[in-house]
Amino acid sequence: MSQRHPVLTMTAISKIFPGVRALDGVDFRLFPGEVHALMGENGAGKSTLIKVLTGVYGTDAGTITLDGQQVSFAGPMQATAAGVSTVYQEVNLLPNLSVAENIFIGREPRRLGSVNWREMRRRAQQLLARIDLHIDVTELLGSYSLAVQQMVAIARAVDVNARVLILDEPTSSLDADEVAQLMRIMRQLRDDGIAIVFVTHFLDQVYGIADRITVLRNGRLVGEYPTAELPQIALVEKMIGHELDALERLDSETDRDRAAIAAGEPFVAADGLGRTGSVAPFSLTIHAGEVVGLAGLLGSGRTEVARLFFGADRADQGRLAVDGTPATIRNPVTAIDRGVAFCSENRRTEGLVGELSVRENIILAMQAARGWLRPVPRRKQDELVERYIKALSIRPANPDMPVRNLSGGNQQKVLLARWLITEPRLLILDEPTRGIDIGAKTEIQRLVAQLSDGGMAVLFISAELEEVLRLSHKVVVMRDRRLVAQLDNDDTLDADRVMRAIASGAEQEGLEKV
Amino acid sequence: MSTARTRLAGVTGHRLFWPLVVLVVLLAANTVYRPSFLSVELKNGHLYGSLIDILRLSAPLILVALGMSLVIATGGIDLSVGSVAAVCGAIACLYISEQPDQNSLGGVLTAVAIAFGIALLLGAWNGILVAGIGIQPIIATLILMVAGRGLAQLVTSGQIITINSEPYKTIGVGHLLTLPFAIIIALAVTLVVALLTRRTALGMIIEAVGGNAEASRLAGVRSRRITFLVYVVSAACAAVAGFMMTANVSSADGNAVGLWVELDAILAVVIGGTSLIGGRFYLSGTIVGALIIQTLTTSVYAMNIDPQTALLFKAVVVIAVCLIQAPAFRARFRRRQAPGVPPAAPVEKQKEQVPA
Amino acid sequence: MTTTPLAARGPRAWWRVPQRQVPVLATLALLLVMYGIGVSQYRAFSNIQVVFNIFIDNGFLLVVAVGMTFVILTGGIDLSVGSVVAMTAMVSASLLGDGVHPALVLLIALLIGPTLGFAMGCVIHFFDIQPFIVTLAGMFFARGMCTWISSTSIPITDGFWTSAAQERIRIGENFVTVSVLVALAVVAVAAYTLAYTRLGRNVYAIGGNQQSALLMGLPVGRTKIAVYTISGLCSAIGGILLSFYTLSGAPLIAVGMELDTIAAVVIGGTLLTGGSGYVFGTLLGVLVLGVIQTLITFDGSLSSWWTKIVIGGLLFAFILLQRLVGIRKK
Amino acid sequence: ACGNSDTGSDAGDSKGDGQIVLGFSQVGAESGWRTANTNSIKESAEKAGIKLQFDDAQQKQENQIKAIRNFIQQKVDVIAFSPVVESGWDTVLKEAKDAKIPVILTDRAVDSADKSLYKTFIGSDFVKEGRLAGEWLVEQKKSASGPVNIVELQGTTGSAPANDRKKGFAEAIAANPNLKVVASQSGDFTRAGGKQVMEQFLKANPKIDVLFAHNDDMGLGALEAITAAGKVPGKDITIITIDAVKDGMQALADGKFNFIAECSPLLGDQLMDLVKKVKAGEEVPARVETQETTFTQEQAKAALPTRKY
Ligand SMILES: Nc1ncnc2c1ncn2[C@@H]1O[C@H](COP(=O)(O)OP(=O)(O)OP(=O)(O)O)[C@@H](O)[C@H]1O
Ligand SMILES: Nc1ncnc2c1ncn2[C@@H]1O[C@H](COP(=O)(O)OP(=O)(O)OP(=O)(O)O)[C@@H](O)[C@H]1O
Ligand SMILES: [Mg+2]
Ligand SMILES: [Mg+2]
Repeated sequence: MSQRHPVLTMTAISKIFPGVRALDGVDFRLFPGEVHALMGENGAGKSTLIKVLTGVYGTDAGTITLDGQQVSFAGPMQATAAGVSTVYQEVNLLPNLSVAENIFIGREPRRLGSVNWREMRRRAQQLLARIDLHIDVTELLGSYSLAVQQMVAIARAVDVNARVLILDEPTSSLDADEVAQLMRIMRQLRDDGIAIVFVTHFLDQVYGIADRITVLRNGRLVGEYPTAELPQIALVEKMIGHELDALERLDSETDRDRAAIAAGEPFVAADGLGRTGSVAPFSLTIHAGEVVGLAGLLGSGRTEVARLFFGADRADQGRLAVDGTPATIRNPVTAIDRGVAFCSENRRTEGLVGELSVRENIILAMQAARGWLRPVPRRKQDELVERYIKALSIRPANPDMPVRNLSGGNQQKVLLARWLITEPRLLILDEPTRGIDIGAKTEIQRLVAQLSDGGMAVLFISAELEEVLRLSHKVVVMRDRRLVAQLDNDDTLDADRVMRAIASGAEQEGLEKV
Repeated sequence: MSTARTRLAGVTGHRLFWPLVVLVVLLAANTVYRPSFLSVELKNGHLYGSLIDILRLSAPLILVALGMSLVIATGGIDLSVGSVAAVCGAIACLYISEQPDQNSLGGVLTAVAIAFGIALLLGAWNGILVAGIGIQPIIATLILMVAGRGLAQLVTSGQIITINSEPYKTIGVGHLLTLPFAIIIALAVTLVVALLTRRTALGMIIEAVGGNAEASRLAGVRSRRITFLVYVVSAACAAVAGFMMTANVSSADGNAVGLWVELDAILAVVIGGTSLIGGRFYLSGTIVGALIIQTLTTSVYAMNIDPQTALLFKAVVVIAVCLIQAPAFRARFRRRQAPGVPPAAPVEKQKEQVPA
Repeated sequence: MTTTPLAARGPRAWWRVPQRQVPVLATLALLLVMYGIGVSQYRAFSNIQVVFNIFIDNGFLLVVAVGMTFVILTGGIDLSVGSVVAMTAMVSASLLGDGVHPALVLLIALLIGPTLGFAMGCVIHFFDIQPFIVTLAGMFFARGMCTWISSTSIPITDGFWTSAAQERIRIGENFVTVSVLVALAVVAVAAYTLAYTRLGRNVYAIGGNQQSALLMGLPVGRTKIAVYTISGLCSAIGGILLSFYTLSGAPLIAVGMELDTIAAVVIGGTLLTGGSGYVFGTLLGVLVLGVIQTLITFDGSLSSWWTKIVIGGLLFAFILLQRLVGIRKK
Repeated sequence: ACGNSDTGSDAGDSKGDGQIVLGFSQVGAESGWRTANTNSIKESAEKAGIKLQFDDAQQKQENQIKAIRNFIQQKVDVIAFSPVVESGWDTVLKEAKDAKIPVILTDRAVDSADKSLYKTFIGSDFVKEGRLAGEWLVEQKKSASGPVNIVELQGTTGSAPANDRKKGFAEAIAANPNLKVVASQSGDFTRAGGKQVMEQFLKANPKIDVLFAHNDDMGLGALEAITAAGKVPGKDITIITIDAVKDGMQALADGKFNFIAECSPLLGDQLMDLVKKVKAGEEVPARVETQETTFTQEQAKAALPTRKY
């Protein structure tokens, strides 16, 4: 193996942003026919390394060689032309164009110089069928969920004749099925001799597919290891830079008295709540101190349920009671008034205000609730922001940095901090751990457990079934935009049973039917 | 020495640095052309001179641009400000001209109050179209831009209403503490807007709405209400500007008052560093922008530049201001130097490299 | 494995109008309604020639609006169009006045607009300055050039120009002019370019999200520069059509035309934020403005100020209905 | 008028009863003068029993051409218009001629080589106005020994009145080499423009003896600048303007202005006369000038009570 020549080497790469040394003398090698995992905490510099490679950013130092030749791409266009195909973190597609076009734009099939739409549609359909995605490719991409968009982005990258394929957290918004599909495709490409860079925070995915691992920390290279020689624990230690004592399991903490929680009045009770064309009417109660997990495949309508509770969409049927009194939640303002908070899944379009600083983003919801006339005093802002930057280890710990410049995972933490400081009574978390590194993920999980212990009701949506199972007292299963099962999280509940409920509805198992 | 350099870098890096440099250059050019340009003398207890003229004449533009800053911060634009200024000026003058005693303070105050009320209505109209019905701001305000001119002429019946009212005239040409009253009003309004936006959370909330309206809505911000509000504020500012413009010549000309002021205002806002996309806004920048534009206009008259060259001149200055402010432009002309970055922390652990 | 619920949506029924085209169709319907109102109110309105006149009178506006459509689709804006139109007409008139051969004049006139557009595009792209400002400076520049060439209007007496201006292409009883054919050709070419060429698709892509387009490896810079060049070219063509139309060049002609153009594009259903819209919509937008104006002239009883108020009112009614119809369909 | 009797106020319908239909396209409503002009035409048309199809072009030549085309479609009897600019009317005037609709120009001329495209022109002679103003000044200053410094406030750059008045004035004052225009700048025919330009004139030129403004409004604006500079208008600075609108006449009567050359907007009656003649196929003169005069301060005092506009 050592005789083989790397298809790509990056040597002593440095990248400096105003005030941040994002990369500091990083080396990276990539061999043909391997899956190379790039690992590191949020903000370690993974995405930056990738963007430097493909010419989105210029380097401040260092060289890049591709196939033995030194290169310096002026932008993704040149990189793609040279055979480096990339799916960047956060879906970077065009919501205003059709799915088919998103896959083929820039290399549309043409006939006599003009775009051949029919052929494009046909090929798009074929391509998506290969990854088991059966959608109308003429619809606008923007009308599909984030997960679908992510799959489309992958389809686009995979279809070009690339020698290097880079996937920056492609799995963060996918569920188990899609991940399996993706793994299958990656193996196939690897066997065809393509070199794949794979960034993820899911260790099992890394160990399931990667041949080699490079770890970054704080913009520096920690090391490069064959996967087989690096046990999971060691990997995590290298990523976080210290011993792993902080990451003991959470199981014990969620062992709380389910009966006691359910005994009292529910904090919110939905009765036949629904919205035409979005979610079928459902009934659901969430008690104070209870964590309700929402499970389901992508597009099953979990987000829609959350949005109804928060008034982001208005329900057109059914009733909602908060604290035992009927409540009409018309919009987010009334929801927040009643103590509901909603951490949305798409942080870029529905969560953060990129231009504003970390501080402003964190206090935004609190400020909105107080009304503009009563600004949050500066001292209090400092105190709150500092506390949560520390608690969630948001990096860089600079409250005045525009949030747009934060790494993906850190942005997610900012969003979470925004809602935590409002001290809600019901916290709705839609994919809160997406794109978050393992340390922070555990941190968030612990936080959720802690909050619910303190009496907060939590509605927890996550594509990771284990996470849902670990945290929730009750698992609610969605399918085809209707609520199909509510399962108490007792000793008998495991991922298998939930999967079966997701796959086939509640009947077979004789589960509590809704 | 290095601290001196960093301090210098701090100054040149400031947002207002380059606009101010341009302003100074313009004034210097005028002074070279006519050395007495900068001279200010005291005449009848008033300061008198070209600089004072610039201040006085820029007052309406400053006002309009202030309102425009807020609108632009929400990602909108208000083309109707010129028409609103014309309508309000016309209404005020019409009311005063019908008074038996045009010099009565009460009458003038009533006139101003009525016109101001109308301005709020017009602003609310824009606000409803944009925030309520969801029409794109440029078109929504274009409607009032066209129809408002007609309204102003309807009010004046297409004539120029001349008034002879000392109190009203004060708004445009009066003096307070030797300074033009107009500029004092403009400063006062600036102060109020600055306090309202920067001492309360309004500014941040406006920026949040402009930066990402949907995210703000989901954070509990009443985005629509804020959007509505900025159009009302913009119309209110335009109304005061309209009073100044009409008071300046003691007459209301429905056709000429505030003609093209919207372009100048937008220009002022952008020169001041606020992006038309929405988000961050900078009131101080806007004021410097307005001063630059008025200085430009006055220079054209003062240097007796013929109107043909005047526009070319304006084009050059506008592009120059924007270019030297653009980071991308400066980056091209700055020799590469190590940016000020925190020194790298000591390496904690030796790099490990496993042979491939 | 079970199929994902995403497969559930069946093929689209043939009669269902795609979402994206709803605004354009709403505009078309309303335009017809408005025309109907005109016909029922004023008898001479039903002459076919009235419709042709709308095309004749708005040919140059249409061409310029087509160029603007490209720019707005990328999320930009071009305020220089009115001045560039005027400058082109002025240059043509003054060169023709100097006895330069019309073919050469045509060539020069057609080069000036795109050159300025190219320059503006470069400044916008390379220095990352907002299009509004750059094109505003372009507007000042071109207008300044107009008055610099001549402060009064220059008549055109050239044979080619006059015949192009006065040639009537008979269609039955009625006629159109060369300008109409040129304008329609421009519309057709533009529609084709936007729908069937890479350049056109890149225009939509940039309007959707410039950052994404960049990351997807699309030639963002080139496309941006191209749209301003195209807009400059369309303004130049518009300028020539205008010089056919008026057979002169006047320094203050086409003042405020940029606003008419933007209005036409937006009424035609194109989003100012970019990424969504059609040239056909722009055509409808221009016709809407034309019909409004014709209605007002036919009425003939409005005073000057009521004219403005009524234009504003009709514009408002139209946009309001357009939105209501659009929402209803969704 | 065939079976379609419920169609509204279409111009074509009224032809049956022999009423003359006049299509008139006005420049716009950019000044009080223009509005007075419009009102005069509307009133006179009503008085003369002529049906007026009025259109406002909002200062745009394109709009005027459109309006004329629509008049042709409506088959009006006579078309009259005040051209926004001089050039560029041939095509549309040919269409009118082909449709056998006579055209009358008002207020401003066109430069068509083919004079048969329009029947006649009615309006003021701007060059003459400038000349009258200049001649009066020459007369006043004939005893002046030293140089007389004149500043000129021009109208909108390139507009016919501005060009012609400047020309006429320059011709007249050439008679006395002592008279010198030291600064000339456009004030856009507006009061605000006049004031702003005058402010700078005053600062740049220590000694200004005479102000010539191309219209009253700019003169009125300049008045304020002069007063603010601590000078006495009409005494320290001699002010000559053109137009004689009411506010200007008032200033003249008050002694703030010194001389006004009239430019009368009241050509409605004369126009309607012409319309009738043209319609009847009578011969009309190729050029009809509006009745105009000049005013000194005393004449202004006398005329003011009876001024209509
Ligand atoms: N455009 C930018 N301007 C300033 N700082 C930036 C910019 N982009 C990234 N950074 C900073 O560079 C560092 C590395 O960010 P990067 O996005 O590479 O992290 P990452 O390893 O991909 O993290 P994550 O797992 O959260 O995606 C972070 O501290 C981030 O704040
Ligand atoms: N059958 C379908 N065909 C196409 N698109 C669908 C289908 N079902 C759902 N979608 C898309 O998926 C979105 C609904 O998914 P929603 O976000 O509610 O689901 P979710 O369970 O939260 O999924 P995710 O895991 O992506 O968060 C809708 O916006 C819709 O456009
Ligand atoms: Mg990343
Ligand atoms: Mg979801």
